[in-house]
Amino acid sequence: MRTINMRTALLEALNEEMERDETTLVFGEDVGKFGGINKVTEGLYEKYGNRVFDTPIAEPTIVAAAVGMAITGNARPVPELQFGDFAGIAFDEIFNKMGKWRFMHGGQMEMPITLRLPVGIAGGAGPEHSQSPQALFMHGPGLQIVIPSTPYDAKGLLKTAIRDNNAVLFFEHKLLYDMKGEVPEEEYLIPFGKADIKREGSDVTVIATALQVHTALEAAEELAADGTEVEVVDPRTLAPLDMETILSSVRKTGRVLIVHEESKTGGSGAEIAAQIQEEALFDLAAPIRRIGSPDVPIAQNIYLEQFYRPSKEQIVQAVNELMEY
Amino acid sequence: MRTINMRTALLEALNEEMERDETTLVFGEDVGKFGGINKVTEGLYEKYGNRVFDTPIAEPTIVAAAVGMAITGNARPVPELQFGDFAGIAFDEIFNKMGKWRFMHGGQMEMPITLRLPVGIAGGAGPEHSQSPQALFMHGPGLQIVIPSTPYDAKGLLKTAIRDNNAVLFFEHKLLYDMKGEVPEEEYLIPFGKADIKREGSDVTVIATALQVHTALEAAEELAADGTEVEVVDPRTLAPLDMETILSSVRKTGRVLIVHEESKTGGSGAEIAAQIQEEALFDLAAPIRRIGSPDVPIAQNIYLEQFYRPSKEQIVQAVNELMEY
Amino acid sequence: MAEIYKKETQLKDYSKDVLLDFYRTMVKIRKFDEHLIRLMQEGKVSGFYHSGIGSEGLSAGSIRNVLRDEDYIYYNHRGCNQKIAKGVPLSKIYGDFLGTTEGTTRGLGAGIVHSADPSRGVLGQAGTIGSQLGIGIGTAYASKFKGTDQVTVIYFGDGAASREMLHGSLNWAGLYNLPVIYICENNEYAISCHVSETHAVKEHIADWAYGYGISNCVVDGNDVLLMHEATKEAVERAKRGEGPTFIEAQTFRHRGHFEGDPYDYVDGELLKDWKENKDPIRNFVSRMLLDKIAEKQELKTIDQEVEQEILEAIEKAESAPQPEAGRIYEGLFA
Amino acid sequence: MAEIYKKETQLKDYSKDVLLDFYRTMVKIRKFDEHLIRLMQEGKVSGFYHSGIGSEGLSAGSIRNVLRDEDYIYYNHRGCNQKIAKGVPLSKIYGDFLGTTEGTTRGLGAGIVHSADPSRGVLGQAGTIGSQLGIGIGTAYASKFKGTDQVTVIYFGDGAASREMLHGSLNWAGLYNLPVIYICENNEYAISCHVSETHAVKEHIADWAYGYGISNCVVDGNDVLLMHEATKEAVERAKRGEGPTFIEAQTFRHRGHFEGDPYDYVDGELLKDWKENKDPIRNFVSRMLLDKIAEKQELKTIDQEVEQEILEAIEKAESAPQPEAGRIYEGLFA
Ligand SMILES: Cc1ncc(C[n+]2csc(CCOP(=O)(O)OP(=O)(O)O)c2C)c(N)n1
Ligand SMILES: Cc1ncc(C[n+]2csc(CCOP(=O)(O)OP(=O)(O)O)c2C)c(N)n1
Ligand SMILES: [Mg+2]
Ligand SMILES: [Mg+2]
Repeated sequence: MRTINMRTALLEALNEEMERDETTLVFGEDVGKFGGINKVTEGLYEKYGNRVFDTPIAEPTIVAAAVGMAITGNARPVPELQFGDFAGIAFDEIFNKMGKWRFMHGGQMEMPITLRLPVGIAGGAGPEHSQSPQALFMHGPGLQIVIPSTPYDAKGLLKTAIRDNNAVLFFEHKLLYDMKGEVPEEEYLIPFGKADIKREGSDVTVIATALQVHTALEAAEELAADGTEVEVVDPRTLAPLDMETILSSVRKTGRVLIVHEESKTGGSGAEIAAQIQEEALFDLAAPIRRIGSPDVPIAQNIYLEQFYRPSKEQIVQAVNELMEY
Repeated sequence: MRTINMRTALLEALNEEMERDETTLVFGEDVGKFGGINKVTEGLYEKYGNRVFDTPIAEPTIVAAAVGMAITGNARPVPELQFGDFAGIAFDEIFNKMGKWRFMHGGQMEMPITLRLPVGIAGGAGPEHSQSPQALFMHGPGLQIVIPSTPYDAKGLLKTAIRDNNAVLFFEHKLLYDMKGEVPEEEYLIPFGKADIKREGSDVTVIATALQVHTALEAAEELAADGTEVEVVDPRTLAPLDMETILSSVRKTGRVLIVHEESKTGGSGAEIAAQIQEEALFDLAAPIRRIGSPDVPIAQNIYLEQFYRPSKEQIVQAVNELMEY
Repeated sequence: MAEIYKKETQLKDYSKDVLLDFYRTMVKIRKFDEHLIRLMQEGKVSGFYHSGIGSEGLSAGSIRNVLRDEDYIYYNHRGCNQKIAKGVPLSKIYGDFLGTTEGTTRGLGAGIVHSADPSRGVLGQAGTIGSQLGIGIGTAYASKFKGTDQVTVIYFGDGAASREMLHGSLNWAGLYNLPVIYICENNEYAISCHVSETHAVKEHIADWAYGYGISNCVVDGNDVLLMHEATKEAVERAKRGEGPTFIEAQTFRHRGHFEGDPYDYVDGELLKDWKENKDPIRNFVSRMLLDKIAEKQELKTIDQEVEQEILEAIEKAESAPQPEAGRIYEGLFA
Repeated sequence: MAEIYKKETQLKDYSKDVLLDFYRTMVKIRKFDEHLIRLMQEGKVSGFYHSGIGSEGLSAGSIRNVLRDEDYIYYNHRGCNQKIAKGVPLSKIYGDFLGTTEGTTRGLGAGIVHSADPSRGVLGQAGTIGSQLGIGIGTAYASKFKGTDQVTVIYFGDGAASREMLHGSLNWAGLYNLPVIYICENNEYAISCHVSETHAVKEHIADWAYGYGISNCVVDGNDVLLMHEATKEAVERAKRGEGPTFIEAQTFRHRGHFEGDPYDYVDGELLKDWKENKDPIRNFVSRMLLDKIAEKQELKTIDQEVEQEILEAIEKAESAPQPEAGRIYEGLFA
């Protein structure tokens, strides 16, 4: 199968869905002729003209406008926030409007918005251009949260997101844009709420998202050499969350490590751990462990960055500790 | 001891601290001559003049201005957001500026802000005037989160908050304003990070915040009549979180129920449960249970509201279920 | 900067039907409000209510006989004035307040905000005042993109105008030349604060629109015909593809911000003047009588018809059931 | 609306010291920038850098010889121009880029933003451009409250001006009559977008300030003396208690938005014109030589001194250690 990077995979999804539905609109800061600062929208403006447009630097307005477009039923907005950190600026529009407008008006409108948010620590971008805010939105009813780890998942999930008539937050880890993976030529969609087992194993379940899936896989390789078989589960969507797949893995292994790049306290691992223990307490041979970045703002110093992003070493160590129970 | 309601207790704290430090400034929408829509700032304008002022309806600006005042070292701002729900509008200013400014500038400034946020379901106020957003901020480094349940706690904690040189989010449940409790005449302070055991018991630990402390106490009364002794732990501050007190209660009872008004998924109960199982898994006789409001926006219909706010019946039932293990 | 919208209106330039429609609408708005307050006093409606009494002319004038079903409005949180003028069935609005399944939210309940009627271009409203400033321009953008001649009218108070979003909104509207009309319902107060205590303006709120190159004016919002003319010009401008207009409509609240507000921050004499001399309905009646458009009796008949319509609407809304508890689990996703 | 700030400046009205100080500052800014880019190219500095080359006159003119240590600035994210003009030690700024303990953040690292030097009124900066619009007015409010004559100068780009916060900020500034000066560094582009593609203005960005009753003007930001005069008037106005001023300063980027930006969205001829004919340093040198304020040699000596100063600063910054890993656990709370 051909191999492409995640940027190309996302761009293909955007292209195919813009082709498919003429009401699909792409907009945001520099997404037009510049092709987006991450080049994910490159070439769309040339192809689709006014369906792709640059906006002023005004994140609440971008999201609010998307809401106002979507509820007319005449547009399918796919806005981008230049950095996922800026979700904080447009927080009310995302959390309370995108997520709740339909419900609070009695279900009379649809909310076909896919908001793209590049996230993650990616080389000295500092405390306000490196965050992973996805967990916050698990607390927000009405929002679907997608966080792919491979080009294959990214393409299939983005296509599903754009076609969905409900609000989707689509988080893209910036360090994954250049990462390659197999993606078929033929069209495919990936449903929400289906975790993917990225590696099978019987000893420990490692639940990881985005870039951390790869770190977990690396750790798993190393651990396998020592005889510990790690199962790496990638939820792919945090809402809906595929607890079924997670729980069946947990029931098999009895040992759980959750790894994510967002800071540990209040991260997605908290909710996942709380649910696992609620459903499968007596299957646990050891406490559920979580690795997240430290609960301090992200330093700009690239040397210090390594102490934020969960590392292979941390995972290996945590798994080994779990194996001691 | 004299008995006053929480509104009066808060107002006393504001008065005493404004008296004590002349750089303390109170501002927000209608907090001046109107005394605040909840009347918590009543009389301050008459007493302190320009140290109490009404602002335009512009929540991000209110919080941003507080930050800009605080970091000069010349002011101790105590702004109010008229409804805690509006924390979403000022989210970036709270989460990324109030919380991180000091750290990300190398610790060169202080952030003596106490942001007051009235929260909670309180009689048909609908989906955007009833929320309890406090859990979101547990994921935000640099923010202290206070959530009192009694007039006594409210006063002592607010005084501590105002004197503190770091950012504090002070959540006040609107239904508690009229609730009375004993408050001494003499000055006292309550430190952050000290949970309060509101009722001792040996069978089940119920961890509850704000209004839910009272619901839990009512449930405990009922359960006691049936012979089940519930220990009600009120963390009082979610950040810092007094895990020591929580864990020692859990180790005693082995059964835990967490009750909060914020919606269940991603609520403070997730983090608390995750930490408890991490530290005390083998002390648990039963899975940690959580009761939060349902994961849907809050209906305006007052009849439906009851299905959101955790009830005594739910608590009694959950405790009884826990006792079956 | 912002100019005062001036135009000599003559009743004879309007058909009697149109004039009576304005009258009927204003009466409907007022009576709706009075009955709602009664229902609150009877303990049947909970929550906040922000009475729209005193500003009926603004909504009737800017909606009736100028906006079509397919035109969009984002209503303000004061009264249900714009929704009523736009034709949302009264029983449905009452149903939202009463929390019965007759409401537009099918029992979920709504106060002033969160009622919607997409078939009449009413796409709902936020609980955070002023959020419509952002959402509304998206709606206008969608119309422009689709190539229709629909206009979007965004209502908001003087207080809401101070929200940061106004800037993002005006900038988009001006930049993309959107078919949007801003109607700032300036009743001088945001809860307890007079506009002069919270707004830095050259002279008028409408001045804020000027720097964006957006057409703007200040109009007496209690003069239903003047309001109508100003809006009509704006609607025509939008339909000609000439973009947005910002109208600051001056009015005043007859009642406090919410029911129960002591309303003592407003001078009694001043309030009396607004009630007695600037009441939009009363003044319009005087004019109609003076110009002999209608007899007192004819107007009284309308009053009675409206009263009847409202009582029936309440009856319909009240007799519908409360929803099942499970209602809250419906409709989160499409 | 906004007027173009015009004034005949004469070099002879300034002391030679002052003129050379402007010159030295501009050179320092440019050389700082060039060396930083070199360090990036050498792989010693990571992250983004937004070169401030081409806009030195704006910062030197608006800060040197008019602002005191106790006056506050919120710098913009383009270059380190304002920080340098305000006197933040170069070694400390380099230290932040290099992530060594010499930095103002003691090793935590900072890029353009997050350097701070409270002793010189530099209270830091946000990573979200334009956030200073809100924070800055709080600072100005505190000065006014305390009764000092400190002024706060807020720098921000044309792009940042489109953030919603501008409205909240101008409204507070005008309402509370704050001692604040807005300096909008209008280099016509926000990353790839020309201001005309993203801004709805009557004529100028400064027009946005007009509706608030805030003094405003448009000034050639590449004319260091003109910039100085415009700012001085604003500072005096603020000190007299007459409130805020909005200055739109026109300039242009010599380089792309970030290092590596192809910068192909700007016409080559146009860019050449800015570089060759509107360079703030070059033009100031010509004027000084023409008016015989200084000899070429004298200026060259300054260049060399600055070069030396910068090399020493880099040396100092580079030779300081990287922090310990534990550094990230320090300073979250006071
Ligand atoms: C963002 C936001 N801030 C504050 C409030 C609380 N609030 C509701 S109405 C109101 C006053 C609004 O004044 P104005 O816009 O002038 O409308 P009016 O009530 O006078 O019609 C306030 C502060 C809110 N609902 N939303
Ligand atoms: C709130 C926010 N939105 C977007 C960005 C990303 N960003 C950084 S600089 C920039 C362009 C800024 O343009 P302008 O304000 O004109 O300043 P210039 O770079 O031209 O000096 C953008 C969009 C950001 N940092 N913060
Ligand atoms: Mg008003
Ligand atoms: Mg620019």
